[in-house]
Amino acid sequence: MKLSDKRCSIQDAISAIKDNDTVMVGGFGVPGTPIALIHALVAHGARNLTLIKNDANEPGMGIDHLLQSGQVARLITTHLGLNSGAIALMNSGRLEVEFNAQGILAERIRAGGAGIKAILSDIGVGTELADGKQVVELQGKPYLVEPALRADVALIHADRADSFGNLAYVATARNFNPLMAMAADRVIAEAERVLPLGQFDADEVHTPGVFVDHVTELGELSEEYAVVRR
Amino acid sequence: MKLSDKRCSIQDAISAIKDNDTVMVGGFGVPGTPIALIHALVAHGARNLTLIKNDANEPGMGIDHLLQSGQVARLITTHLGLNSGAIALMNSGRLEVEFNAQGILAERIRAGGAGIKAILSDIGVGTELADGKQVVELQGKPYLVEPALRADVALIHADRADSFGNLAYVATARNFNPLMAMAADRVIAEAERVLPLGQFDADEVHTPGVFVDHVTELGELSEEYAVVRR
Amino acid sequence: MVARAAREIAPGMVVNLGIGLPTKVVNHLPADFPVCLHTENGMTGIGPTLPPERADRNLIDAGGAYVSTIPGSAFFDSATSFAIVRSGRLDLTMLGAFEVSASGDLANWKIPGKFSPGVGGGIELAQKARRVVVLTTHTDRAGNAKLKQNCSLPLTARACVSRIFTDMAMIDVTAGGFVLVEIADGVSVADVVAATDAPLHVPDGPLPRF
Amino acid sequence: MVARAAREIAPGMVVNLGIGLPTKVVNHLPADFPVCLHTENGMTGIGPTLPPERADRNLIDAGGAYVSTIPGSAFFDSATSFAIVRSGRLDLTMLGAFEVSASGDLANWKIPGKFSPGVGGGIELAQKARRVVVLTTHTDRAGNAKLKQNCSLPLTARACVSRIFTDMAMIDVTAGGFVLVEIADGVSVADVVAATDAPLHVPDGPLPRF
Repeated sequence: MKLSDKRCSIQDAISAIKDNDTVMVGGFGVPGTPIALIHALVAHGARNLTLIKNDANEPGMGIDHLLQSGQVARLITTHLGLNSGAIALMNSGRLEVEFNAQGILAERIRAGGAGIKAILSDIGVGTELADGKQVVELQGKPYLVEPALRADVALIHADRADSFGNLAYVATARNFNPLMAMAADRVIAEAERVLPLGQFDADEVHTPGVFVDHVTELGELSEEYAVVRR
Repeated sequence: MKLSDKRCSIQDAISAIKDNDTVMVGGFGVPGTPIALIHALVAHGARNLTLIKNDANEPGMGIDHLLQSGQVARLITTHLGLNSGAIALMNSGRLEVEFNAQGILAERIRAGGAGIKAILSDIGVGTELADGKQVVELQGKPYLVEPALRADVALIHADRADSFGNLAYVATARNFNPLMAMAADRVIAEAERVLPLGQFDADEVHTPGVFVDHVTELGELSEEYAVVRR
Repeated sequence: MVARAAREIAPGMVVNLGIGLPTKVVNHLPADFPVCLHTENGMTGIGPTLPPERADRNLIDAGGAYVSTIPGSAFFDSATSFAIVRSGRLDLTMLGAFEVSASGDLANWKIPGKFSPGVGGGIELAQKARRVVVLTTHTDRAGNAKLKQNCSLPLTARACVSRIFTDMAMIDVTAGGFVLVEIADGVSVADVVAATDAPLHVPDGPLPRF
Repeated sequence: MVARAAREIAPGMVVNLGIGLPTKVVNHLPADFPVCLHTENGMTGIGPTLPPERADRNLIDAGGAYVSTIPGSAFFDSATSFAIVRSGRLDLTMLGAFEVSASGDLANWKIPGKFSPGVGGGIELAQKARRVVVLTTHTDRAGNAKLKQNCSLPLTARACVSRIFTDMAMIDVTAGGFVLVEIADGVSVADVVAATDAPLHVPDGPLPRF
């Protein structure tokens, strides 16, 4: 038995994205944001996308490129506080935004990746975040139905990968990446290093390669990755 | 800032377990089963326990000691196939057994550790495993409410720990351990090695120490750990 | 039949092989065949089975056999292991059976009053693998048919089985019920029909042998 | 007030410090104080903040500041990060506030028509930390009271706040409403009462100063 080779070019990986797709994008702030994949998606031009991402990055960075290019119709997120441009798009009605509590967004994505239909949670009960949500009573108390989220495509940034798609992340660049890497029909990972098969300790894999469809190796990182030229 | 030291003796760690407690026990077969903690619990003598464990180990091994000592009133599990003694206890009415689908048991424990009330799943719909379970309709289809599981105490086997309780597991000895290590009010980990603080790569921690209350270092492992004397 | 069943596995598939006959399928794959084997207790990329004296005490499959890694193996917890199964990343599972119905219902975990050790991971494999095939003897030890119009035993999952490999035949489960597709050497169509407790559609013309 | 708030942190606690004033609390702890700081973006054991030229580009806190590790730090994903919060492993959080009600309701994420960038991790911290304390100015920039009988802004969580530190006073939220516990140097009880838009219980006798 041997494991298949999922390496491909960034353009080939991105080419399957279609208009109207739902796209998950890893990252919390800059760390873990798949900046090269985002630029390739801007170049590719697919429109009317629904993005799922923790935050909207900052103006001129990360998914802001997709927001400013007008490719995004809807954003499922937790917080836009660092991107005044995203807030302006939302306030002008050009971007539909759905806010989730951050840990609930994480759990909804995880549920999608785990093949669970929904979770029941009391987070937000009694606040406006509960508005419009289905309620289930358990032992006499109300819980909100938080449906699983899945995407057509997930864009993932990893520190290292192997050719089968096993992934590992570093530091706080992990964040939503391992959750999203389980929750999409097509998972595309950019990695700072792609190692030969067998160079990964099986205990240190954060995302098993079975979840990953395409692996692309990054060359030199741009300054948008917060690389400081010293 | 520094992190607290949670090292203690196996007896001190076990001493807080009380009659009628619910106790989660890691392991799938022998790998990951906290055999030294189980023996300490037999010696401690707490009775009328509810155990949560994937399987009942084999006769004369692992939690079979607790079953045979009569300390267990109830077992929440997935499969007893390798322990004829456990099946005999169940069939004679001396042991109440609740069977779960294996991945659903894992998710119920994880939900307990994640502070989620329940998950909604279609696993087992239309079979007798659905009997008696609350059903919620979503988009016209029935889903079973699978309530979170938590325990008073979790007994965990790790390969290595540090003094703060960060844990890592090896190979298939991981199984239910990281899930249970999040899902109990008191988490006790036995580790084959306890490393000085700072010897653990922060990216390679499988269970963050914030979930762990007590860490105890194992001496030489007994043959019950499947140690082959060569 | 095991050799024939091995041809179900296409290059690049992620596959879970159940305990018993299915486990033996791997022996009929070429050494460098591109396949990723999954086991419920938390591993992808299972390598060859090892004798106890060469085994790693922490490395078993869900059936308790000592196994090994291959380049690219990964370990994970039990929740992640079933996330693979339930979220559609498991291309194929091969399972044993007590009974299979003409609509693809599977019963393989409980014989009331006789055998009820628990369901383990079987429900999720049967219900959520993208393709479920069964490997089983055509009849039980008492000679009773295992392929029936309806299952009499408690179900593992409904309408899940696509194909059945037995010592007598390869049979597909279709919207119209059981269809005989291939037949074992030395067995007649009449033998298979007689050993099957449900209508069996037999195509015209000669059937492939295995 | 920040120095006084730092005394809320008992040895061995797991603590999340919100953006703004709460972040500064850490500067008032002794260097070897046993505390585990948690940040929502996936870390326990936060070490000192670093200037950009010494920073690791992959290591920030939830507020975007470059931070560092200490011996025993651990990284994890966002689901695990909030599992810590929701499952009761977070002993204390310190949060900012727009408004706090006399029953401990907290509003700190949205001013309709003016400020609505999203709730982030605030709801879960407010609702699930074992103890929630607020650090805030006593009044807003326009001089309006932030401590009110009822919140007028959309809530973050109900009945969650135990204690409030302001530039004027330390106030507890009790079943009977706000109770003045300590008072800042140079401030009179009458000042605090006047700046609080809800009944304020003032104990007999002299109050501790901070």
